[in-house]
Amino acid sequence: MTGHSVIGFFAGYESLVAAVKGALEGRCGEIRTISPIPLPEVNELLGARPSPVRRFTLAGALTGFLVGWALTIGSAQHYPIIVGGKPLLSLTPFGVVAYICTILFGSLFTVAGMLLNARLPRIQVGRGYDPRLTGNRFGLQVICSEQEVEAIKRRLLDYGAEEVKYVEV
Amino acid sequence: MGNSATLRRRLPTYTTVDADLVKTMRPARRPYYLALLCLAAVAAWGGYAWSVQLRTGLGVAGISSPVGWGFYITTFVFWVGIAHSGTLISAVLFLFRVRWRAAIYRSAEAVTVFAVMTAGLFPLIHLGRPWVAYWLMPYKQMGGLFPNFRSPLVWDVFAVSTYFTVSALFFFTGMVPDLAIVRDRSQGWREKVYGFLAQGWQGTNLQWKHYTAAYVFLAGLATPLVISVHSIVSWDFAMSINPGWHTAIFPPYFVAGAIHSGLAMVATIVIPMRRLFGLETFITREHLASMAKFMIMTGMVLGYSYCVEFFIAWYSNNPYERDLFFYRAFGDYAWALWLLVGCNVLAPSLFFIQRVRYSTPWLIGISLLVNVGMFYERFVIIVTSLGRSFDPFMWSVYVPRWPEVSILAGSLAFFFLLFLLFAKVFPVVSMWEVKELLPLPSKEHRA
Amino acid sequence: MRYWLGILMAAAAAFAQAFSPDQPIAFSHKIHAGDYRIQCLYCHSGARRSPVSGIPSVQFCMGCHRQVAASKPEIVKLRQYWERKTPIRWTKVVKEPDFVFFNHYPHVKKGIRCQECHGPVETMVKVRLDHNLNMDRCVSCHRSRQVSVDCYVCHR
Amino acid sequence: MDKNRRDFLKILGIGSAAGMAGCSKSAPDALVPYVVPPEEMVRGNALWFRTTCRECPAGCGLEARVREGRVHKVEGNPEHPVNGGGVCARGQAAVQGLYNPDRLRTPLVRDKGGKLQPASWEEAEKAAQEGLARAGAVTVVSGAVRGALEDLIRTWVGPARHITYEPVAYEAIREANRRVFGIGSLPVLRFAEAKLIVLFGADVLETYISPVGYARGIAEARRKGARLVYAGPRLSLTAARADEWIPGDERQIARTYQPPAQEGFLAVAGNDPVTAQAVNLLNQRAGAINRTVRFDRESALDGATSRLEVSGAVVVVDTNPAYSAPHSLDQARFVVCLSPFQTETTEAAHVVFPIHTPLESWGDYEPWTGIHCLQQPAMTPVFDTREAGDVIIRLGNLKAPVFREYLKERWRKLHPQDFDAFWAESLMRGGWWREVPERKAAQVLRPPEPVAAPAEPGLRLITYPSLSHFDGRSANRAWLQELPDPVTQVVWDSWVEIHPEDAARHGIRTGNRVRVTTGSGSIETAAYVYRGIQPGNIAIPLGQGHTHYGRYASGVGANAFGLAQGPAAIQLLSRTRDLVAVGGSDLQHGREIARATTRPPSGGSPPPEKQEELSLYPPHSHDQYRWGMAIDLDACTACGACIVACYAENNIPVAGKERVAAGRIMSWIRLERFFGQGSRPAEPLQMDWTLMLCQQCDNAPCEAVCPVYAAYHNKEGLNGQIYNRCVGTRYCANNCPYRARRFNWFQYERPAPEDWQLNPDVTVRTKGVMEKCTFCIQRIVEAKDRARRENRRLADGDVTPACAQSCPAQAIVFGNLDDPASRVARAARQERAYRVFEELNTRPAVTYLERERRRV
Repeated sequence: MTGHSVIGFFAGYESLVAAVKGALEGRCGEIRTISPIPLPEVNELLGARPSPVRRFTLAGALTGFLVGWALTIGSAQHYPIIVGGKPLLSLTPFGVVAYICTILFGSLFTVAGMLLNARLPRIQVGRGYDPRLTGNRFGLQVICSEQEVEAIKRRLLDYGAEEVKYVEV
Repeated sequence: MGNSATLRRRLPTYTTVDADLVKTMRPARRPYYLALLCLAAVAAWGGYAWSVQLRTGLGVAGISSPVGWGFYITTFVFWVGIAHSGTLISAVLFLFRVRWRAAIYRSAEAVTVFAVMTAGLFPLIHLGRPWVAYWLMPYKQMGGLFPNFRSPLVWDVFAVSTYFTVSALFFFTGMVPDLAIVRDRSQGWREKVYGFLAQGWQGTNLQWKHYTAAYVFLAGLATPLVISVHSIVSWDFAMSINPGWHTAIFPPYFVAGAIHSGLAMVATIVIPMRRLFGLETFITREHLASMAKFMIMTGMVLGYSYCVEFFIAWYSNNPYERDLFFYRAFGDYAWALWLLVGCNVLAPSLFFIQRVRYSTPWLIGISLLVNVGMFYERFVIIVTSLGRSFDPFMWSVYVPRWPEVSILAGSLAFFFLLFLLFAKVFPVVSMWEVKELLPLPSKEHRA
Repeated sequence: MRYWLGILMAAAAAFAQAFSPDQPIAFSHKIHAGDYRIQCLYCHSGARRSPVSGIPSVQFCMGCHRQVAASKPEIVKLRQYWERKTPIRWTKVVKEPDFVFFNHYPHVKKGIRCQECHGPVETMVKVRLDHNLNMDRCVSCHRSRQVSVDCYVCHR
Repeated sequence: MDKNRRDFLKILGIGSAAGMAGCSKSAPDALVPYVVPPEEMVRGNALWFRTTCRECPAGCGLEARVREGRVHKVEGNPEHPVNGGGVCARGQAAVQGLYNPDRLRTPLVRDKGGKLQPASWEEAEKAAQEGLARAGAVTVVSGAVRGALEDLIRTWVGPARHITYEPVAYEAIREANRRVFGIGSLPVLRFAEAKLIVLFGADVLETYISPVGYARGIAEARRKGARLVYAGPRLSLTAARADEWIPGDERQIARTYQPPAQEGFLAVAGNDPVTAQAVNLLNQRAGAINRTVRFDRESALDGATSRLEVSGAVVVVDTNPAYSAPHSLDQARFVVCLSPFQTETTEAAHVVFPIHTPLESWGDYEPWTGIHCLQQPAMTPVFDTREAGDVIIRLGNLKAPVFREYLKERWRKLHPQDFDAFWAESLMRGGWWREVPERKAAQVLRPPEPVAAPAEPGLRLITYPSLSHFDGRSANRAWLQELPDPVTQVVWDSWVEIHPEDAARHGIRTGNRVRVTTGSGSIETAAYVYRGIQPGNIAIPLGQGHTHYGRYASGVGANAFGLAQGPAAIQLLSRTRDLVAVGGSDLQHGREIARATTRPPSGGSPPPEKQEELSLYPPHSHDQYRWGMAIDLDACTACGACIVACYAENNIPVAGKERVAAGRIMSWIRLERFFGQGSRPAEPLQMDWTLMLCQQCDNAPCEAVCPVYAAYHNKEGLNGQIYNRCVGTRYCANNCPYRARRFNWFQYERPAPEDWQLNPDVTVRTKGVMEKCTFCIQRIVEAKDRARRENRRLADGDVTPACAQSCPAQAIVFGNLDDPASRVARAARQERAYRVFEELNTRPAVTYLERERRRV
């Protein structure tokens, strides 16, 4: 199904924030911002919950930790060889390996988590995307129904969008 | 430490940031390619030296019994050390919200990644049978054998490979939004390539949310590595029983040294770069000065460590230790010891003087000294301890031969080659983070 | 894609192909050990008392073949060797890397059948090696029989 | 039995020389069985043949170990009266003579142009016979060959024209004996029965007459508390071994020495007329004659001379006068030379016949009257060579069967009744020894009191046969060239020892090239500044400086045979330092590696119980065995036999001079020699040493650091090194406090046929892998196999590593430490027992028994 949306381009941050506020009051459908830098405040306005990436990190770290111990202890058990008069299960050195595995898996999972959640990588950028939005403009995209389009355009311009654009989604 | 005022002096705008930095990636001129060529040649010579060594055996090198580790391991530790600054600046300073990092962390991370890559070669080069090096990998081998996880060398394999993976991830992840910028500022095949690298980055609030979260966690995971990797490298020595190696001070001492040398290398690289690319607006003297201050600290830590080593050697009253450290100070390699003390401790303490801190010639000169000093620090540690261990009948002096020297030169060339390529192909300063530091644009600025 | 897969398959096939070289004399273990039920140790008597199983001497072969099947072409070859007093250069099928020191005697003494390592030789017209005798094999067998897997057992 | 051994040459293929490339999978691709298998030989099992060592005139008994028809190791014959089981370094290197890459392969005949050209045996024989006929009466020059060969020679040319030529013939001693006791033969020295042994410049532990036997005797005497004193101008190895070294001119000391009124006195003189006569009188006064010094048996050297002057037709049988007696052959018109190698003499000869080396040939030798040693071939000849005896039979057209039969006939006379049994037994035993009637020395004929030549101004030159090359005949053995001289630690070279004062006067430093000039010539060699030689003396070892003696000897060092002992001058030539000596520091730096005590020997009372030192980890168990070694430094004579034995047993490569200089010598055992001043003031220089080898630590530092378990610990306490697993990080070597590990810096190739010597039971290592002493694991395994066949556990003494086996003084004991009754365990409990670097808690399995310096 194809939906409809309008993107407003803002030069100033204040006007963007104002527009977001307005759009929220106007209770018109889902809205999102596109910006060259992260905008935590806007995210708060949009009332987003904290990113689930941290769970991935935790999972990864735990996995790594277990893998590390399993690898070291398992191998020592599998072919028992005495070296340097040290016990077969010399846990101290094994701990080093476990620790490193923790970090390794943790970071791998983190990146994986980010990519999954941010829907990356994608073949090409979404329709209606505009290069200026990685440069010096802030974008506000409002998803709406066909008949609302014109109204929303007008509203965005009032909030100070230098330009508005209709985009199918 | 750093302060945001620095960036406000000649205020760049979002537009100028993009323009100035994308500018650095314009097709290069002849001198650049000339430099590439020279570096490639030297690196190739190093490769040739290695091939000779592979064919005739390690005997062509100067290492022998009892000094079985010489230039190769020294160089390995040297490069791993260099690597550390990157992670420190990018991860640790990020967590501490140190603002001056934004301008230089990209180059610092590049230094990290390339230094680890270079370092990774040396364990292979110094092996007697590199063609079976894969036996150190943790997998079930013939007869059900695994590598010996009690061996510090296996920890090395884990630590260094992990370090490479993590720093590479961090490096690339940090670059994604910038790649998107580049993509949006270029046409044709370049757009395609950067588009591919940017993975369709768009900068929606959701992407930013997950991205920043991931970035924090990566930084959090990379931070312990700054401490652990070089601690583990130091255990290659500290876990043995040789006098001069078997000491508890090694991990902190090595980490400090690593950061010291790392900062020095970053300075050595960043200063010319900022000149060539005209990045003075982004990488200001303030930034360099703050690095200098950091080097004062690390230098002091090293100085302290040196003193402690000698003190303990005397205080422990352990004859082996005593004889060894006497030898270090007055024996065949005394020159190297005093050289490194001068380069690593005395030279950086000149940074106490503000004029020195703020003059780029002084900065680069001292950084170069520190690089040399740090190499010799590892050299002295390795060679004297092996050449003067327990059995006097097996004391000897080590002198490197041409393959070792060639391969060392080759590794330097290899490293700078990689960095040169990077500087042209990727944005050397993180645009989005610099923008983040700028005041948020408002209508007024538009007029 | 399919192209690469094909190459892979080919390589794998070539690899799996059992090693079975031609010999100077087409000696058939099937006839001797299979049909006539001659004990392995009758000819490879070394296995009973030494590390090496040994290949019977030409004289030993002639012991039977002066009369037996004397007219067969392969036996004629054998006789020629005997008359020329030159040894026969058999091609080695079961190769042992020279850092491995296998000792036949204790294995035979323990009553381990030759076939367990050498395969069903008594059925082979031409000896082939259709399974590899690598360390995994030695270790697993030693493990299953609670024999030492100390490295020095085989490597010196 | 003899017949079949001839067929050994038919062997190739299977398990022949341990395939090269310890870690590559290159196994021989062909299986080549025998055409006719020799009886008594089981492929894969070793055979032993007893024979006699002919590397010097001592005539020690040997056992040759044969695998697949190839000798790869010789050991001492434990039943032999001369050496009783030990062999010296030179004896061990006999196999390197056998497999020497520079052996003559065909006869050579000098052509019109005066060049030696390969020829067929027939041509060569023809040329030789004609030449000899033309040149007149034939003189035969041979080494000490008492036995069948001597008879054969004398039946040809008669006793008068047979010259027994030995460069070191001890004429002075024999002359002194004749003048004092009326017996012109070398004495039989009963060291084992002596309480006080005084040596006047007699290096009885190095090359003197029968060093292996003497070393054994002295060790035995010391175990009974005997004291050893050495008088002489240089701290030779023997002097260093003595409890007391009296520096000075032994000639003066011998004349003034006052023997204590003590039973079991024994004085021994070096080969010097004044000393010899003085010592005889001394022994007479101390009542040693006919007790510790006896004349029951005559020596094979008794007829020998070291001064050679020949003319006319000369046949030189396996000796090298052109090297050791320069110009001795100048008068000869026609020279035929029988020799296994190219030598200076073959270069001077007109016809050259390649003959067997002792390990390939039949023969017998009678070093002392009544001690008949047999030689039998341990393998078929490596090349197309012949028995010296057979060549002589052909040359002289003697009416004799082949030499082997001739030998048998001669032995038939010794023991006619049931000869065949006797012959077989003798072959098994390695010979036949009979008692001889006691022969008392006559009362002293009073000769004029000898006077030593007045001490000349300037330097006095001393030349002495070198420990590893004797009179030069062993110089072409790579092992011996690489064996560091125990005193100077020099390899692959000759040197002149000079006192620091004299050196300073001439501005000489160790390693500098110098010229030494005497009345009879001058040589150039390297200087070795040595505190152990008295001012006013310089000393040069003999045996180096060959010009035509194969790749290992030619052009190495300088030949001191041309120089007359006595007044000499030295002059600095250049400052180059090309003298290669192994070893870092000459001092122990108080680390007590080689310990010596001056405490009087106590009755072996058990030492105070040492309490078990604490450890983080529980000690790990051993099943049945924990292999250990005990090295008695009080018995060890530093002769280096163990080192060479180890080379032979464990396929250790020879590195060569440059590589040794770079610290890459490969020997698994190393003699660590340290100098020290005595505890008392004004005491002369002292030398202590120890054998350093892998200590097989229970808490081995090398193991834990190996990333791939190539170094590991096995259940019998062995510290294993698995070559094919090694990746070559060298971390183990770095972490070994004993520095006992050796790394293969290169791929070492062995020139054919040297590779035939390789021990098939030991992997040959490739470049890039670490190696070290394994306590001869292959022998342990072999012994276990033997025990398993006999369904028993190993008994003490079943396993003997190569080093322990060869030790002339039996200083090395090997066994199971877990068995409190074993010799090694008992040794480890002794009061003198200590372990090196014990404080590192490595728990070594090697125990050293500290050396005693016995005071009066």
